[in-house]
Amino acid sequence: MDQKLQLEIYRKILLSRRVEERVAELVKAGQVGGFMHPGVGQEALQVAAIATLRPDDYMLYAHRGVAYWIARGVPLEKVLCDLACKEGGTNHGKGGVMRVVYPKLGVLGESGTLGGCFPIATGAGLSIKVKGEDKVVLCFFGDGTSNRGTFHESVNFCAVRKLPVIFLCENNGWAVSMPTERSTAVKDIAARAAGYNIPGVIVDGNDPEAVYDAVTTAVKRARAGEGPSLVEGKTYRLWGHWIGDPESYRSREEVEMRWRKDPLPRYEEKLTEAKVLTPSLKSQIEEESKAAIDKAVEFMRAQPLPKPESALEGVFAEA
Amino acid sequence: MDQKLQLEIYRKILLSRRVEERVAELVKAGQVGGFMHPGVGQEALQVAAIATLRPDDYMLYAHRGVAYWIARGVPLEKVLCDLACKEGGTNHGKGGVMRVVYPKLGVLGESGTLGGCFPIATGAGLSIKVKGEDKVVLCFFGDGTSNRGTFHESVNFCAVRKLPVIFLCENNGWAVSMPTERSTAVKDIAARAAGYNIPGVIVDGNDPEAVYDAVTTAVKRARAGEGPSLVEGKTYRLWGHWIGDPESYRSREEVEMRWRKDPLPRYEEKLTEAKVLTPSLKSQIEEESKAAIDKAVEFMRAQPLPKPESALEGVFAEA
Amino acid sequence: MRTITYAQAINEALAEEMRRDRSVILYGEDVANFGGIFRLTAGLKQEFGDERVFDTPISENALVGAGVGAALTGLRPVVELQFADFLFTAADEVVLKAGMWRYGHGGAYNVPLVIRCPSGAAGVGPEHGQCPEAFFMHAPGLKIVSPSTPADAKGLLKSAIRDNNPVLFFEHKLLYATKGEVPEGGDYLVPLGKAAIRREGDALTLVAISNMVPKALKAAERLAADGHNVEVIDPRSLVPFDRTAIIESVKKTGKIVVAEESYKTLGVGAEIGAMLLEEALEYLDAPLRRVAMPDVPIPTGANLEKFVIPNEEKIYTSCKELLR
Amino acid sequence: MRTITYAQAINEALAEEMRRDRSVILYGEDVANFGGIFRLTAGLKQEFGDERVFDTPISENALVGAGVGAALTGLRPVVELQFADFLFTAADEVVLKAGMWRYGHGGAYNVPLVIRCPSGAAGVGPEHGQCPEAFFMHAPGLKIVSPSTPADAKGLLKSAIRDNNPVLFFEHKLLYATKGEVPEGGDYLVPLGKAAIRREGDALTLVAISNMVPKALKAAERLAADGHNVEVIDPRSLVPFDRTAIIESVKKTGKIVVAEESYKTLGVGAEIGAMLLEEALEYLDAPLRRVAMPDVPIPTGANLEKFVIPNEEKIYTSCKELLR
Ligand SMILES: Cc1ncc(C[n+]2csc(CCOP(=O)(O)OP(=O)(O)O)c2C)c(N)n1
Ligand SMILES: Cc1ncc(C[n+]2csc(CCOP(=O)(O)OP(=O)(O)O)c2C)c(N)n1
Ligand SMILES: [Mg+2]
Ligand SMILES: [Mg+2]
Repeated sequence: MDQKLQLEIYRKILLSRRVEERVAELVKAGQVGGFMHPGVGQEALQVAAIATLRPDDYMLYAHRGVAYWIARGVPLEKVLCDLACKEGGTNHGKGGVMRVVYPKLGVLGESGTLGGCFPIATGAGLSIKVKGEDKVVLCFFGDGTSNRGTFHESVNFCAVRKLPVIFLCENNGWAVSMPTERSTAVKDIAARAAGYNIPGVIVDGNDPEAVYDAVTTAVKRARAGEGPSLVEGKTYRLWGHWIGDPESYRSREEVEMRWRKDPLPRYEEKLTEAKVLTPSLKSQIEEESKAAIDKAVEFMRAQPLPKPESALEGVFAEA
Repeated sequence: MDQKLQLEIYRKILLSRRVEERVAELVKAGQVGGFMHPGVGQEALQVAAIATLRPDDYMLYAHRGVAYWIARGVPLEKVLCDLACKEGGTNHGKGGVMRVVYPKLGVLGESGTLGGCFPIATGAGLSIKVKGEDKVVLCFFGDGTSNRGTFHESVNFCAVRKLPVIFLCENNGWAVSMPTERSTAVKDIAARAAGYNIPGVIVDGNDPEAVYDAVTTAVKRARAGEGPSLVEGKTYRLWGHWIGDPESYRSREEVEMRWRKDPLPRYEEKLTEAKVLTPSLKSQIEEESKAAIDKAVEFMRAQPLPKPESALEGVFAEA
Repeated sequence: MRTITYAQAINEALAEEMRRDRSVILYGEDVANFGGIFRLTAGLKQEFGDERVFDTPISENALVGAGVGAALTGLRPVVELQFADFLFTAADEVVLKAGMWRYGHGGAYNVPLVIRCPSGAAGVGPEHGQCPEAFFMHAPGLKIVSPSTPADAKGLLKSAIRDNNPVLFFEHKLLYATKGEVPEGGDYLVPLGKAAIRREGDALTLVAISNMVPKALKAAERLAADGHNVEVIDPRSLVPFDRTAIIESVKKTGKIVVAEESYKTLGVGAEIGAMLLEEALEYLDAPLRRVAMPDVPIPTGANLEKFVIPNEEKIYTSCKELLR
Repeated sequence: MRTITYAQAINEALAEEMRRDRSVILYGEDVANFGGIFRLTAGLKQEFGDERVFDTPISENALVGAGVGAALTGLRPVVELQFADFLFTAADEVVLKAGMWRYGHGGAYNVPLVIRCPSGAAGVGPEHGQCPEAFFMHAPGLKIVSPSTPADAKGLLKSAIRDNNPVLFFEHKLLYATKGEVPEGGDYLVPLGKAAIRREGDALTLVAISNMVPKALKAAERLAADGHNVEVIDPRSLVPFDRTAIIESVKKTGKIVVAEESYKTLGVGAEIGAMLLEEALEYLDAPLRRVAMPDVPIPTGANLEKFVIPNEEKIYTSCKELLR
């Protein structure tokens, strides 16, 4: 992978991590009301997968953290405004941070019911095929969500119509308090590809370059009109399901063991060994991130809340 | 397979075939209003699979014909009364022949939406496990129905809880006008078992003894508490989707070719060669069948329609 | 003017809109090769090809949800469900996705989606015969149309396809074969949200929906013979709902009867009753009468179904009670 | 009498019924090991074991449908959905299976199933905050319960579990932490179908549902201070519905206001309005007022949510309009 891309990915992983650390402070300090599911530990998977896309491709993110939007290039201040349900964001307080939307970059939004993403992704794939475009759809989902019926209906639908959709499972081992091995009859979600006669690939989700390669292959296949793929990234949810989760359902040891596989320091080491990252560059990136976050938080603080009456607007479009 | 069972299966296949021929006459002659999806060509699969059950097991049949009930031992005259929506049947005209129900033999009824059977079967399996019984649930479904999301959710649920459910796919090549290869991304429905880490078996659905053996294995596994299985019987829908279907969607040649694999004469030959069936025994069985049907039709004709006001009864049970 | 069936009117509307706008596509179970189990879409695949008219697997959640996804990304999908009852099978996609995607994302996207729903009891039992309009009338973000004539079927479907919002389009199965005058060619549009006064009168306001309209008109003729001149109103679309047409009529008549095939409790008649109690109490001189499906599932047997489904006789009697 | 929270009351009801009857089981997402995301089921797995209390995959159709299948075969399942909104995700199983299985099969089976549904807006947006009671009130075959106090939560849940029919049990999230007196032990049952008069009065009938009850009582106190003695009625169960309690009250007061968190159009207030227009027109001396969620999805932002969700002030003002 070329160094520019390596650094780009590293930057975004780091920025995402720092943003979530700051968000956690803000939420705990009660300075923003927003509710968020942190993605700490999964940023490598999210950032690297999105790095394979073209600006005109579509994506459906999952509910796990901010890296999706940072990776895609949604302005950080907009994300924070959505978190605070203020103006200046992408959805004017209607959907909060769980419904960041950015048509310019094909960020279609989020379904509040898990698994709602699959049929929507299928429909975006359908548009692409009907219009004869060579775009693709990247659809993120969790291991727990792979047990929704919509997964089955949508993957089969995409496979029979050869729609350009990449189903990307973030297998982080848990669905709230439910470990994957108790919720899911099969060890690897990727094994489910066999039920639809499509490629099913397993990749180390904490190795951004491995993720990039696996998703690139799936994207190529989709652009070539050969249909959908299922990619499973093995990763781990290092923080709680939500900010404030007691995490009574899993052991400290398990979590500590997983921190040792934290993709951020891991990629840092790799890039340092490869001489792509130097201590000075690292601290520069840290400072740039901090500056960007400070600026975005300031912007967010300065933004007004949406007008209360606006709650009544936007149900229907002009006929 | 012992001769008694062979003849029992043959008898029921033949009786089912003759019943549907008679029903078709009655419906075409407008003598019964009932609406039915004929099962002609699939009787071997249906009869042989049900022959593996104990009287205290549960079953969920599909919408395809009468053999399920005949095989299970639901009195024929009751089935015909349900067809005619008269009293004397199993559901008093409320559900017609698509909702034959017979608690005594664990015939739980039918869901009008395809795929509704899967969660219900799962729940019956749950009861068995919670009560510590060694019963099983046999759940029939079509190839087209295998694309409902409920299939995925239910098979996974049964697999993680090791519930004693046998999912039996009647792959008859068509879903109304939709050929299996266009509706379903995978050649063999059985391949989907890989997504749930359970056995997936393919069997010639027009060979009753092969079906009997395959389902017996799955039933044994279920009774032993080892969980669900997926069995796929390859068969063919020799008649239309409903009585009166123009069948404009498939070629005469295809259908004629399939008639040559009609399980009824095929099993007849096999049992004749094996000297289990003799010409005289055969004609005796034919006569017995005809007599049974005449008697049942007479009974049905003599039955009254349910009282109109009864339409308002039965929504709720006594609290 | 030429007369065609309600079924032909729907087929024409689909063909005309697909000719007019390449972004209109049509899919569902058995709609392409077979032309639909009710044969409404015959010929469309031949004219518009496999990409724009196609058969789907039996996957109602994917069908409807893909309609939303396609609508977000520049198409105007028309999805056929084989029976209106299957709206429940896909209710998450219908109520939470189609109805709420736009609002929940701050208006960033529109959802120009039409879901065609064959409704109505026709001897096929509880899960293939409902008129579920009222369920979805309670859901924000969904437009709901329920035409009773071939002309409205055509004009409203064309408007629904051009609408930038999700529209549930209910087609009563027993109306498919009915005939009526429908303007040839041109661009015949009927706006959503405008009720039709099917018969003028001042004795009583009789609101009838879908297949209840022809029954109500027959009942109205009998009542006329009895010397009662009732006004028959067909709302045609339930969302948006033409409240004024009904309120104005009641101000004139002082009496209201609602005939529908939905379940009585919280059927469309409930909303009409509440609306009048809010806005026209002083004009009402008789109690509300709701002629609706009793709160029971639809039985399969013909004689049972006949007993529960509203008909001309029940409408006539209910009006008569108020007109004594 | 001791006071406990609404949440504790639900936990007690579950524990008592599971002790009493081995056929009662409980399952849902995160209910066993974690004790439920709202911690309502804490301790139950420890007492009743893995077979009777267990966590499930994220598969709402299977959860609810399996509840029906288990109910057909001798169990009394209590299924927890994490949010009431997910009733739409499983609507086929809820409306068509749970509601119609008994009727469609001629009464051959009963469906003793309870679905626990945490409802109500609480800052979590359009798909996690609805009060969807009215949708399902329109569906035949489902009983619907919506308690507003800890005592009712306990007594009604126990009755629901013993009922031989499917019951949707709505628990307003904002009520979980509220406290109230609940009789200790014994067998405290509250029958379904009996409304509670929370406050007697003759000036106006104020019907309030679920979390609107405490708000209505506060509004009623302010109105009392203004010299208006309003009667506050809590239906507690919507199916069966205590029509008499409301009609009798209106005969006394002549005025009706309904406060609910469901969407206004075809919300519970619509049925109450229509019912009164059918049966009590001559007693009504003022128009109906419906204090309900406007017909928009629930916005996520706190200030937007506050603007649309009915509250004490809105209830007070609506009553006041009628009492001038
Ligand atoms: C249909 C549906 N069921 C349940 C929920 C509640 N819920 C939100 S996140 C979550 C866990 C999801 O697990 P997974 O898919 O593995 O994603 P992760 O949280 O691990 O990233 C649950 C149960 C929901 N939002 N939608
Ligand atoms: C959810 C749902 N979608 C569609 C239908 C309409 N329908 C009834 S039978 C059928 C075909 C089923 O095909 P398959 O599962 O292969 O069974 P077969 O008819 O071939 O025996 C369809 C589409 C239905 N009843 N329920
Ligand atoms: Mg997970
Ligand atoms: Mg088939």
